[in-house]
Amino acid sequence: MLNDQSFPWLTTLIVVPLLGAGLVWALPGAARRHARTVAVAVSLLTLVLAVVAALGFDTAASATHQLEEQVSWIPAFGVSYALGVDGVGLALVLLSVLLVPLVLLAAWREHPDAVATGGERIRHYVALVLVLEAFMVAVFAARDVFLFYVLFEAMLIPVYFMIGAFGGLQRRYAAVKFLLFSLAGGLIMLAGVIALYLHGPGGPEGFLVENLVGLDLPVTTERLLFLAFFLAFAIKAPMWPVHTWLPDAAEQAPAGTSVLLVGVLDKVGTFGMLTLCLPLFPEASRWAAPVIIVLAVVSILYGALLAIGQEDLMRLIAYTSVSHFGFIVLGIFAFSSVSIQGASLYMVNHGLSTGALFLLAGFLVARRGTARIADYGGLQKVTPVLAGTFLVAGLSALSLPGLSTFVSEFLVLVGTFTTNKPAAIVATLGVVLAALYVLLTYQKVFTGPVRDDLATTPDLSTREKWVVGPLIAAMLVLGFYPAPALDLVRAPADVTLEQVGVTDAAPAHGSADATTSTTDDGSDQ
Amino acid sequence: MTPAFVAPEIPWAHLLPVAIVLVAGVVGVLVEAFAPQRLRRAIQLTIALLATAGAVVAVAALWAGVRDTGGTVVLGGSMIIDGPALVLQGVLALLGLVSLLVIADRTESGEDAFAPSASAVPGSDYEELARRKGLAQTEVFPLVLFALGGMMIFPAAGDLLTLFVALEVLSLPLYLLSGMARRRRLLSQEASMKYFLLGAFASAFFLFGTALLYGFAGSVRLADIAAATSTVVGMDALLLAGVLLLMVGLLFKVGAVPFHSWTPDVYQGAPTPITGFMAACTKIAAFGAILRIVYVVVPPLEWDVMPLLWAIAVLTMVVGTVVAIVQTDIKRMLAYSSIAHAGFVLVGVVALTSSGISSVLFYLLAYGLSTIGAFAIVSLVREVNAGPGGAVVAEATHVSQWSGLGQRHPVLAASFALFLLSFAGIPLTAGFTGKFAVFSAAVEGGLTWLAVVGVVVSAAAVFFYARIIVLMFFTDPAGTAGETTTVVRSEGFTTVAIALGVIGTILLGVLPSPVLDLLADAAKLIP
Amino acid sequence: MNLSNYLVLAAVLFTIGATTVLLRRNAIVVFMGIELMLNATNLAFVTFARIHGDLTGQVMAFFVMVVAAAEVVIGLAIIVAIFRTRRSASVDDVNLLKS
Amino acid sequence: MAVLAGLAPALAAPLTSPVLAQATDAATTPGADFSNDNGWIVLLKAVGIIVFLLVSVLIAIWFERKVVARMQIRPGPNVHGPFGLLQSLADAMKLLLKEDINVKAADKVVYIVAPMISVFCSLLTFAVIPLGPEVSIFGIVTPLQLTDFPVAVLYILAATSVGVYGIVLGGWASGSTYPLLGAVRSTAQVISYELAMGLSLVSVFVLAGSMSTSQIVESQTQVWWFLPLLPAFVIYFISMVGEVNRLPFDLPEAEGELVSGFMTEYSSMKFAWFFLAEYINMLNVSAVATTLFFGGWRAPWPLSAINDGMFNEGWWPVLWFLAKLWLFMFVFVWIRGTLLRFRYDQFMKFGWKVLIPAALVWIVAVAGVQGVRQFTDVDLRTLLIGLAVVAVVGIGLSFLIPERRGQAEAAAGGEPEPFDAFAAGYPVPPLPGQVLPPSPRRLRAQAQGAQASGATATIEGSPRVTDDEQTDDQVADGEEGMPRG
Amino acid sequence: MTTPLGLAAVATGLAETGRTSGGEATLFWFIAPVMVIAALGLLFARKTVHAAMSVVLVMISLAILYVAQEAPFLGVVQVIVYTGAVMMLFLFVLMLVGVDSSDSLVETIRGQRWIGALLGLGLGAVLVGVVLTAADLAPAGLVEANADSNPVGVARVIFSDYVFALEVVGTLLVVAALGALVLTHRQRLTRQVGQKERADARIAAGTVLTPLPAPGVYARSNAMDVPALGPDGRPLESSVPRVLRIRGQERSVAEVHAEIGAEGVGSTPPERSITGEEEVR
Repeated sequence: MLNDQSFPWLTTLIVVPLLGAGLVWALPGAARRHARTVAVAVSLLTLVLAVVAALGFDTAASATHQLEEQVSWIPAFGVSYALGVDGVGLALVLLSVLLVPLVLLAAWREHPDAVATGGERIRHYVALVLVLEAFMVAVFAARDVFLFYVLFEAMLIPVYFMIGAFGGLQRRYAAVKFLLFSLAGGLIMLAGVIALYLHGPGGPEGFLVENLVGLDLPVTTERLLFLAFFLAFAIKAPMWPVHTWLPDAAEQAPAGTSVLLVGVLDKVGTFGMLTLCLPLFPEASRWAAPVIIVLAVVSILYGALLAIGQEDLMRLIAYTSVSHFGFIVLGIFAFSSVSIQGASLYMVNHGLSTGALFLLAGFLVARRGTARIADYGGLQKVTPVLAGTFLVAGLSALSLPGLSTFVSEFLVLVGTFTTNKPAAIVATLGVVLAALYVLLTYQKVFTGPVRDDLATTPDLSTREKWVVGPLIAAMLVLGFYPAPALDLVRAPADVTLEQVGVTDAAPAHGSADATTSTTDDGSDQ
Repeated sequence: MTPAFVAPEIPWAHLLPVAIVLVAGVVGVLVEAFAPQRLRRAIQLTIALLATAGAVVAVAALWAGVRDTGGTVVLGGSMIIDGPALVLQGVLALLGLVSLLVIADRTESGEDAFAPSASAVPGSDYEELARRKGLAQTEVFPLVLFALGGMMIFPAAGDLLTLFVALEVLSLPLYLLSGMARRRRLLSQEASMKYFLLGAFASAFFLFGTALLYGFAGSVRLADIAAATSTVVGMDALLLAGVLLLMVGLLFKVGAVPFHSWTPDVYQGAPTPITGFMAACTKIAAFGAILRIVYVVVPPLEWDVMPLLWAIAVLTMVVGTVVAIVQTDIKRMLAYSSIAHAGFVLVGVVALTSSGISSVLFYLLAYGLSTIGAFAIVSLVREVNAGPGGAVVAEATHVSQWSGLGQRHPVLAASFALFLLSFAGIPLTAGFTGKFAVFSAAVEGGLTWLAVVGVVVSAAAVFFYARIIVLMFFTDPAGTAGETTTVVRSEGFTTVAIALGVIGTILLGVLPSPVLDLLADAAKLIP
Repeated sequence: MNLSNYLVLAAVLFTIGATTVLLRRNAIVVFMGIELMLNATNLAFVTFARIHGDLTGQVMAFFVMVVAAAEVVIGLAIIVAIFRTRRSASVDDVNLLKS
Repeated sequence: MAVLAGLAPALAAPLTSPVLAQATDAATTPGADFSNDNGWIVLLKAVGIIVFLLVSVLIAIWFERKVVARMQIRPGPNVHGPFGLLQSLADAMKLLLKEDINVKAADKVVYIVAPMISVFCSLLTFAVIPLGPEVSIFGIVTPLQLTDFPVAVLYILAATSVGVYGIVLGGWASGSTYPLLGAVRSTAQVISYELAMGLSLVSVFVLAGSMSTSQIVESQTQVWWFLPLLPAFVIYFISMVGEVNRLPFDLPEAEGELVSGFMTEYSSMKFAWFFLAEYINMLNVSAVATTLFFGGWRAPWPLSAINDGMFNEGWWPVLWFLAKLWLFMFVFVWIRGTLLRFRYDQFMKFGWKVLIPAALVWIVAVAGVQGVRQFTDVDLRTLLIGLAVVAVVGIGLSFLIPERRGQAEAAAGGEPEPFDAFAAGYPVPPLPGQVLPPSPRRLRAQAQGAQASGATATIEGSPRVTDDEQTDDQVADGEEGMPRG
Repeated sequence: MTTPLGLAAVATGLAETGRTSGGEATLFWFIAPVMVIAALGLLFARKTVHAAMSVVLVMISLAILYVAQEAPFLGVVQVIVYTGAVMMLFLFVLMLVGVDSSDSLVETIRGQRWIGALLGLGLGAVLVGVVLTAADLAPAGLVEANADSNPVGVARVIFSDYVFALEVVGTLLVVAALGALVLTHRQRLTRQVGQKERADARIAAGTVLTPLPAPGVYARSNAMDVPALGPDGRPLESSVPRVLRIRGQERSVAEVHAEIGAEGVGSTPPERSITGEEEVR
């Protein structure tokens, strides 16, 4: 059964969390206080199932969609329920199911009022997380443009509630801003989706990605459609200048929500660019690439610069993400196999590092009740474990070699260098700035004399260690041994490049040691 | 001397859905006259529910035949029982049934939404006495049935005379029903008067349009008019003006801008269950007629009329949305939202494709279900008089009164949120499928720009829907405000109606296929 | 004389009726304006019937009369109901909904 | 002004004559044939009608006073002229010579126009009433009827309905309360009773197959419609009395309540107009009744059979027509001399709850019978027998329905107060709530009865008495203050 | 005013159906201006009743035009329905609502009147323009259709082609009746107090049942303010109007007592003479 490709693994991964959410909501009065336990159990079960499913994935054929399922859904619109993952998709699915139990665990004590209301609110929260998990898995696995769009939009609703109902003081503003930005982008994409279908082959499977790839679209139409899609994705993967919702959302949302939001949800944007924009509109992608690269570079620098100036820990992390997403977009639109691999990998790694950062920041906030950096100081001495893990996560964010992010960032820069030297050079500045904001923050929060009011701050509890531990471990493992991940993303990158119609002069077929294999190609195209 | 009069053949089978409803209305009137007072409500309710259910069954029974033959023209062209007509009749009967559930509900307080005695002067001793004696204006049921009967004729009418009569049959009861609210009766009576005056004004335009078309073609049959468009020359002005005036009357009924000004007032003033009924069913009926006219009569005039309709569609969407944003009354907000939705449906209408028809049909069904559900919920959220043990009074329609509802009544608020999301067109709800359908029809009909406008407007519309959700879920009920708002328990009927709305909204969002297939079969108008 | 004179007369009467609706504030006068519009329409119907040599127009006018009678009953009932409450028949006084 | 009003029927004729012309030209059904008429003959007829009406009104006034007087066993007018015949003329002259007062609060134009509307409209009706068959006037063969057309009867209804405006506007324009109340009453009255009147005429149309007066008269060759259509005739008769505001339905001008209703502020000539209109209207409705139900100008049965219908030709029929007309006029007077005025609510209730439903039921019945005759092979006799059976069974069944118990009985309750019939030594009547005690003789009788039943009760052990007896007993006990034996 | 003969001539002209005659033109040009002026009366009349009268005039004129246009049935129905029923109902309501409800012509929204007038003018221009395009229509006339007389022709069309609409109109009338009932009929909730009950109540209340005694009217004095004397010679307080008593303006008998004996009772009030007209009524 483990290797049985016909078993609907992906559907299982979707249905199990949904059932879990239903279960949590349906819990009778007395059992409600166990909602979190149930949710964690469900998410762990999902994780196990995902791992089992991943074992059935043929890494050698990572460019092709595997674990495929396809049922006709709305034949009248040409929509099918088609799932399947390639390497990138699988990696992101795994990331999602890994982060969810951690977030749930982290949310254990999220709400001081949880006791007062008999666990009523936390119950809703964990249920929403599970719903979101199902959507996340589904969106990364969708092989049908319509399905993708539907999930893309539907995901907003649980997140909207997670921010709006469980966030900070400005949560309403943040939630509405988040929703409006995302929906505006999404609805414009909807127009594109419709138009795309009408240009496609039509019929009951007219929305399948594979049926839409390689259409001979009129140039203007293609470019317009590309823009419609890209705008939605750019908003989602917060690119400058449509990123403004993210800092607010991240600041106001509970830490766990931020983890999922930034760590996974925003990846849908870059994932969409990679798997939809490029293959569907190759000409338009090439046409728009220069501008997008500029935007990406601006994002990198802008995010980093603003991060330095932030006073709020959460906002800071959010801005670092803007910067990181700049790298990812840059990698995608640099159109070299290496950069695309790097970008793909970056998506996973960023999820790990930023997830860890948000979670740790959340722990801090839970202890102190504030996210202002100025309210902290000298915590290193009081809470060494917390400080240590934060440092590791931070270093990962600034792409210290040996940590997972380094590999991906390096690949992106190298790949970009081969096609667009100026961009690569300017983007490198982002790395420097990253060091600045990470270290400065660490310094402010953890070093120096211990502030009196923080003297009794408890260090990480066992539960919290269990939350952060896996992430740190993953960063380290992937940092030193990125091969399995690279194996997953390499072939898809090549395929994507092929679809875009750019021939990579010297495709990187490097081994685990990416550095050696990628530094030598510098030919422009 | 002309030959002896030959009695026309009346195809009862094809008229069955309409006949059931109208006859039930007449029986209802007789019940009012002869049944003892305490039994009336039960009898009326039974008759009304049976009639609407019977109409649904009758439509279903006719469906197979119509699907195979494409429909028939009966009564020498007075009625056209084709796919869209039959589907709309079915939808109307179904939504009528759901509306009747809401209308019938007396909630735990034992008082329905209608004045105990509509003739009593508001605030008079007599009114109070009538209330205490538990009087009920059970005439509501036959009135609703009559309105429903008119609505069911509307999309099937094959000549302008029948259309006009049906227009009045559906309007008059609604004028009356609007004025019968139990609470805030002054408001209600005003609504009634405004609706009446403007409605009559609009039907006068409709009628003059009919006259011009008759002058143009020498007949009021739509088929003859359509045929005349190609044979009669030199009188295009008559045709054009006729069609435009006709459309004024119909667009008034759907509340399209600039003929929308009655909508918010009437929606706000009318008894909430009636508002739901009106919002859903009138729109459906009127769009049925608009479809027929646009698809049968207008095509030769495409370049004269369509740009106007495009403009109206855009205006309707934009005005409905923009004005809805600043509303503070939930019923008014829903009214403007309904205006905006009329715009969206118009986008499907002007597509002038077969998928345009089916998309409009689907949108109307989806919108109708959500609307009735939404207004049903509004009818349950009430104000409480200040002071200890305060009595439950009128509906709490100010949006601020809804804050924190999600925390105290999560299921109800969640249902309302679902309806709002459906209005907003969030995927996996019926509203999304509907919007997708009309927009794709528009794009298919070569009106991409219109679809884009529609999309942009729906994005903007999300704002005010989201605002209500924010209020319900993300805002803590302010200390005193929370106490002045409560949710009354339904007698059961409203709950069923809301449940039907929720189920329908989700089903049509997640698994719309069967319905879409059915509508695709039905999307063919006989001229 | 050309029959279109009748049509012009109908159009003029219709317009006057419509203008009455737009300009006057008294509900009853407004309503009479609407009745005038219906009457003008009937004249158009009758004239067209004569032009086409077809009685449908007259039938149409007949139906309009019946419908108008029903409409008047309802309309006046509503106006009387409001009047009993407010002792005024002016449209302007009916403005609770504006707030 | 009088001339103007006099032109009314003349105006009516040309307006309708084209239609009539084409209708009669084309129609194959028998009806009046006006094809020989020319301008002066139309004028002659019109003037003739007006003269006839004016003279008739003068006679009617005298007639009414005389008849009422005889009913009240007094002579009535008998001073001026033979039998006081010139009394009306004298009254009329006096009226015309009185000062014409214009009320200050009046709405001038309407105030003056209102009576004219009344008269004008009342003069219109006779234009379509056939006074006789075709006769020869100065060599021209023409019907004794000004004009006729396919919707003549509807035209009469229309003229009547416009005539009411005179009353309504007169009442309103006076700017005074009583006239206004009279006007409002009149509006309500006309709306209600015209409905019943119109409905009652429908069955005549159905049987005659036409709405043209001459054709309706034509259709009564065999039998006058009042016989087969008796219910319709009764309804018409009642509503026609209501329509002309005569006793017992003269509520718009009820002297006891409204001074004289809508005419209160009118005087002199303008009052005379109203007065004239009222009497002409009486003649109108009588003429319509004659035409539609009483065979119009046709001779009554034995006469009609004489000499091959000799009395149905030439100028004879005018006599029959007038006879029938004045028969109705007599009934008007008779009713006035006999009946009391209705109360307003009774009047409305009667109109809406009795007349109109009855008229509707009757139309349905007639239409049903006609439908069966037309579309099936059942012959009339079988049909009528069947209907009779149904009616008898229906009536029989209606006896089985228990009668509703009087509300007064149910409402009356509470102990009657003690009542002393000889308070302060004088016999006094009981006040409300007090009950006169039974007479001493009855008391004794009851006491005996009670003893007897008490005795049987003790013998049988368990007395089974009906409710009534029990109640009686209790009452008796209570009043006698005796313990039960 | 045209002479009857003239109108008769018009009539003969009209009889030639299908095309219009000079007679019809005369009639039209006589009536049409009247109608337009009357319609403008509706628009401008201050008194609602005047507006209603204008409408009545328009409607009757329309009826005449219908007759001229070979629609005698409609012409008569127009008068019966519109003039006899509809407008009568309007008048009825006007009188119920208060006939003095004259219209204030004050604008509530600035410029609204101008906008309305402009809209009206625009509509009129468009409509007139549109119908003028039908100017060269050759009238077919209704001779053939009216062969069996106009009502029969109309009835045939109604009962064959539009019988369904007719049935539906039936329900419309039911709705109208039901609606009027709902909005105006009040069920009796308290027990009806009949004449008998009222009388009983008055008696039980023990108040004066007969009319109050007239004040003491004496010839020398304007004596509404002086009480009358009862049979026992004592003044009757209640004979002085209540208002005077409340105002304290009554005078005692003593103030005028001296004159009573000297002058005796006043003359009887003059009886109203019975005129001829009243006797006949």
